[in-house]
Amino acid sequence: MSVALNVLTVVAVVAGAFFFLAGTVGLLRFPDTLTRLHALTKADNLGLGLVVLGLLPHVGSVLAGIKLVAIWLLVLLSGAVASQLIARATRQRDPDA
Amino acid sequence: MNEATLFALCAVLLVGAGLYGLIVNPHPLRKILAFNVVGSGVFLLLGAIARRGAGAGFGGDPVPQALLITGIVVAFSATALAVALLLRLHDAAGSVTLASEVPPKVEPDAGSR
Amino acid sequence: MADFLLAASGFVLLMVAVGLARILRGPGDADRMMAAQLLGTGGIAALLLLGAATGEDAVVDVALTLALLAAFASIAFVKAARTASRDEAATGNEK
Amino acid sequence: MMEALNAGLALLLLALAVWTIVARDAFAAVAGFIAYGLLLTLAWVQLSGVDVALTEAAIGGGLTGALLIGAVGRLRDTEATARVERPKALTRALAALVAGAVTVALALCVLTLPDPAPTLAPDVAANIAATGVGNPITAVLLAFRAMDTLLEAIVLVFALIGVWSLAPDRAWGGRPGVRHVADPNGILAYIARVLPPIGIIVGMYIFWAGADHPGGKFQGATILAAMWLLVMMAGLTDAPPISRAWLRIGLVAGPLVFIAIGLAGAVTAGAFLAYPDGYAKPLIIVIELALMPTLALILALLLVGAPQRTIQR
Repeated sequence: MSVALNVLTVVAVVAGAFFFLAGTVGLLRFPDTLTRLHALTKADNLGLGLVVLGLLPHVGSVLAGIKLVAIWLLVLLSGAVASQLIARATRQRDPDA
Repeated sequence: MNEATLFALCAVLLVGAGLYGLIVNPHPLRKILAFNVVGSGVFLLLGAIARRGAGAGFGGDPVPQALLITGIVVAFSATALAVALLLRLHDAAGSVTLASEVPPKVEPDAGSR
Repeated sequence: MADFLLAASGFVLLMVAVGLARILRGPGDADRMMAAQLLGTGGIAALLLLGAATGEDAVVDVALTLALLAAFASIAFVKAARTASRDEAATGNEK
Repeated sequence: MMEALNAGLALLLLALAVWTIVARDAFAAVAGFIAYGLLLTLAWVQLSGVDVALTEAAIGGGLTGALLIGAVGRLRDTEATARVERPKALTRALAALVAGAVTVALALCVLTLPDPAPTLAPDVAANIAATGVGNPITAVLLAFRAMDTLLEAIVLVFALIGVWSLAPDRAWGGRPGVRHVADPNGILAYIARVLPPIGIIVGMYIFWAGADHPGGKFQGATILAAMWLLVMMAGLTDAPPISRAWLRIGLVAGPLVFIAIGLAGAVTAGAFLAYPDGYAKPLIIVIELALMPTLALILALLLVGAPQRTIQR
């Protein structure tokens, strides 16, 4: 059982790290602000989500597990709002972007 | 090198970098920012010293760590006061220069952005 | 397992650092606003991995605080960028 | 592995500090500073200071960042003028020399620190049982060094009085800061309605956990302050006029309760701020409960700034 959970952790954390890598590559390679924003938000929401999933088998208590999931949901919510606001600010400044 | 020494040396360099910025940057807001870098360097140094004092089952000496919490909150209040002074100066004088002679006003777009 | 989690933490931190180097350069404020967002998420991930590796449970509370305050900082950023661009428009200096 | 991670963290901290100082644009510098504050949180975890990490996460990155970025927004037109004032190469070289000398002197001090390091940890461990709390930091803040915490709360009140005293005569007694306007059905108003209930729960949890685990009133109060500021930024509410009686009572209530308990200790336990045997924990909880709203009010209003809107009399 614990071996299976360890495998889950390794797979999920590696997948999460891959999404952080993908996000960074997107930030470096994409040509303008809106596409870079796209790369950033996709990467960090999925990346953090997979890292949280991977860490869930290792928490000591139910409360700690709830907190982990709550952190991910909070980041999803605030990430969605912040990227909306950033994208809107970009458009207002430069409507052709 | 253990982590206490590593972060203590990092803190020392932060103090140096902040001090340079404090002297060289002419804009008062940038001076406040540089001062905060110096402050965080001092905090980190104290944190490293607290780490060296680990013992009796604690990962660090709790007395300097408690001082640090007090220090961070007081540093915030000092920063808030400095920013309020600066904004008031801007409202009253229209510029924020610290020079004894007021330089000619430059249009914001003169520099490339 | 601890070493694996530490390595993952270091990797995420490295990715964040490279991303930061890109967006802090700009050119616009919008790119720089992403800095708080990126480091918020990446920092939380690195912190959680670090906490799991060292067995320090309270790190989860730090990450929770970070999640709330990073959201607050991001929103303050957008508000400030808007104030600045409105002032520029008012003085006719909008680029 | 741990060494490599720590070394990378230290390098990243240094790089961001240098960026904060040399960046051409103030907006970029503050963006770097917020990232720097978040990274510092990781450094505190590595130095076994989880309580400090919590404080840094709340105040260092969040509140200080919002304070500075607000100022950048309002001072944008002054940056070009300041760039002309940039000191000459000789001044810069001298500044680098001074900063370098301070750095070398400090580094020498660090490398010659006494070994074994002096520590008060055993004394804290020996006396913590008498306070009834499990978190050594809380024991230091509210029992062993309670005087520091009392004076800190008073410093915060004075700082707020200092900020308010910058109000022009025409605005004295009015609402501080600028009125934020935002679309009441927009996304900003949405997050300002959804996030604060969660934030209040988290803030109270961090406060309550502080008795036995990392946490406490400063960190909890900072989260509450940030949530209140968020609602203000979304234009859903406005800062209260500084002449309100409830506000002024709230600002001094925490320190006054603290002083009253301290004076009671002088009578019953023989010293100012001493707690009678067996009453330490309940008294600490009363002090923390009284201080937390005061701290939340002060931290939020420090960020809002001085009154500046002319009031119609």
